[in-house]
Amino acid sequence: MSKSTLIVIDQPPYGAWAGREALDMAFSLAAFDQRVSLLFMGAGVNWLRKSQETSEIEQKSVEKNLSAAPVFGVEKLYADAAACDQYSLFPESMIAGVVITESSSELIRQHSHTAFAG
Amino acid sequence: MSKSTLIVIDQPPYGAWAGREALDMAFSLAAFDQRVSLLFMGAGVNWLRKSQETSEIEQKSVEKNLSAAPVFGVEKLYADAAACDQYSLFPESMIAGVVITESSSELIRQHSHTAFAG
Amino acid sequence: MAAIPVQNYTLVITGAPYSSQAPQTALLFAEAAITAGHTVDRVFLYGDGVHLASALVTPPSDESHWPALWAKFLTDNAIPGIACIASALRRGLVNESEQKRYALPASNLLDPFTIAGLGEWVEGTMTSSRVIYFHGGG
Amino acid sequence: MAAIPVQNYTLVITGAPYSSQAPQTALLFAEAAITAGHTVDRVFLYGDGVHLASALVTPPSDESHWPALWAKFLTDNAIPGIACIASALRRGLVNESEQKRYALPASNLLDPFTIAGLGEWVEGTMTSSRVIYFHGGG
Amino acid sequence: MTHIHVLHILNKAPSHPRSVECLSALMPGDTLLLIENAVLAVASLNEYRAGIPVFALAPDVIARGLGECSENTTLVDFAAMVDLTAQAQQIISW
Amino acid sequence: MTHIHVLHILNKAPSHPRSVECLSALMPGDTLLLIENAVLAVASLNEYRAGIPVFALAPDVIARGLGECSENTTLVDFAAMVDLTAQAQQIISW
Repeated sequence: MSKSTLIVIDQPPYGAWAGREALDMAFSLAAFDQRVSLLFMGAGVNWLRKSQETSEIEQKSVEKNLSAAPVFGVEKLYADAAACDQYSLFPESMIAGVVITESSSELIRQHSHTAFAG
Repeated sequence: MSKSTLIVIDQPPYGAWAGREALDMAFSLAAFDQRVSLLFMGAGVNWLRKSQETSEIEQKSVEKNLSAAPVFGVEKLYADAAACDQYSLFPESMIAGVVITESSSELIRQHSHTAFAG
Repeated sequence: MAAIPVQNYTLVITGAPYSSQAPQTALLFAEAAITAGHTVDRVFLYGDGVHLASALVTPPSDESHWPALWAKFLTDNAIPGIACIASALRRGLVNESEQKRYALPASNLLDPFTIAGLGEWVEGTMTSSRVIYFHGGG
Repeated sequence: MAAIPVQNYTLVITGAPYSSQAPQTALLFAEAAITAGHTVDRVFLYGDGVHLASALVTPPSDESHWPALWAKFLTDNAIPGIACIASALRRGLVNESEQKRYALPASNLLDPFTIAGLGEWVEGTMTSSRVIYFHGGG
Repeated sequence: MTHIHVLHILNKAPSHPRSVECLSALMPGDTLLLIENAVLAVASLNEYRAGIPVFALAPDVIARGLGECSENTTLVDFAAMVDLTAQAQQIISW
Repeated sequence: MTHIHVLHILNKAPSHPRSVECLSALMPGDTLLLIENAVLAVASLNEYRAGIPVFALAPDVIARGLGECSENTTLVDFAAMVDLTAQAQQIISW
């Protein structure tokens, strides 16, 4: 198995900072030319919803950060299929470029290193 | 309804500090001669188990703090019945003086003020 | 529509900025309460909430500075902002008097926040008509 | 029983002391690793974990002083303890150079901890044979 | 506005244990206000006890891209949240 | 000791969503190590996937008064926890 990292975000956006800081970990690995992908599972799939308008809660939108992920060299954005169902997150309501995975457990095994958002 | 506070702890001991700090809130109310009781629900009922030996994790036992609650003027220690079942917490494995409640929801309504451990 | 009774609020914040949304929700709530003609008796920081009173927080320039925004709101409206002393000492938030007492290398309490005991919270529960808690989201 | 291969660990702590059990579990793990003949390449503090490096933490005298215990362990074993700069600035943990750069009233970083970027964590993942995370318990 | 006996303010995501505890504590005459992560309930497969008015804080709903999904939930701004707390006899912050 | 493919280190209470995720991710060949709040699983009504060795950190178990309840779980000290991490091919900290 070649060296590669899976960063897992299972917390929803805006209510906590751990997800943002996990995203920074992914960007940092990519900046050092390390292989890295992101997996959104549980309530974390809500990061992937389109049309997040955050000005009234005075936070930056995570949607913009996420859409920059491929540009910065993050290989894949995965979303857990069961979690998407749970939160009524359908392909048409999701940002572009997300790969739905039926088995997050298999995905974790395909990476040599896994780090959860704190 | 006379003024009385219910402090609710639904987090287990030792893994986080919020429960300890909620206990301090109860003691502080009692010290100012305010009516206060404690309710343990969810994983929080694990505060009530006997024979906690904490020297190896280098924290103070919460069992000692709790057994001092009546002395300091905390009126009642309540435990949610369903949560006790969930964690196999039977009367013989519980510290003395705990009142089991079948409806935490009713209990909350019987107090004018409710504060959860953070 | 019935008139809304005027209330005097005690707000308790237990979630830290840049970890939880609690300080920002609490500020937007407090501003709306004042605008509606209510009063805020005091704001009490407890548990991880004490980090809101740090003078050293330095967020990136494109993120809101929650301690500074809170400090301005408290000052503008002459509302006491009090960090619980036990929570604060455990988490490394101290004023000059605690710095001296414990021989610490610095102090880091942001003006106009003060540090005091849980009695301030107890008094809030006794004197105000509404106590609202802003917890971390978990 | 097969011999246990010697490992070089990077430890990442994301939970704060006096909020989570993460720093204490990590310390007991690190001590056991050293005792067993393994090495600890570095300890990286991230997110709320940066509070472990505060020089101002003052727990009650009958509670363990986790920053002091960690500082001693790092010094005794010559292990680098690094707080992530982005996490640290947001949470009010700064060294003298950040104090100057941002014109802050004080600095509060505990010796021998240092402040540096996420590159230190990336390097840890590349050079050590095991990376273990100690998160808050929630 | 109708009389509110207990106002429950919930800020936890639907999967959080305290969210489960809160929903099972609701009784007739209560009102539920969803804020922060709790507004995700408008997108998830929860069922509420019948007859409980459910409000959700609009800035939190809109931030999470959920403005279109809130059928059985009334969106409120911070001013209306203040009104709810001023009118309730008892307030519980979960 | 037997070969460990993936060592799952879980520190969340059984009611925490990540605990649920962790248990459903276990596969044959994996090992589960319960630490901190996760040791409460030895007292709760969880079922594990058959054939997964389950360890629990003794200092955490004893602190929580659970020394007597750990039938299907092997208690380990910190030295044995280190051994588990040294032997596992892959480690996941939930």
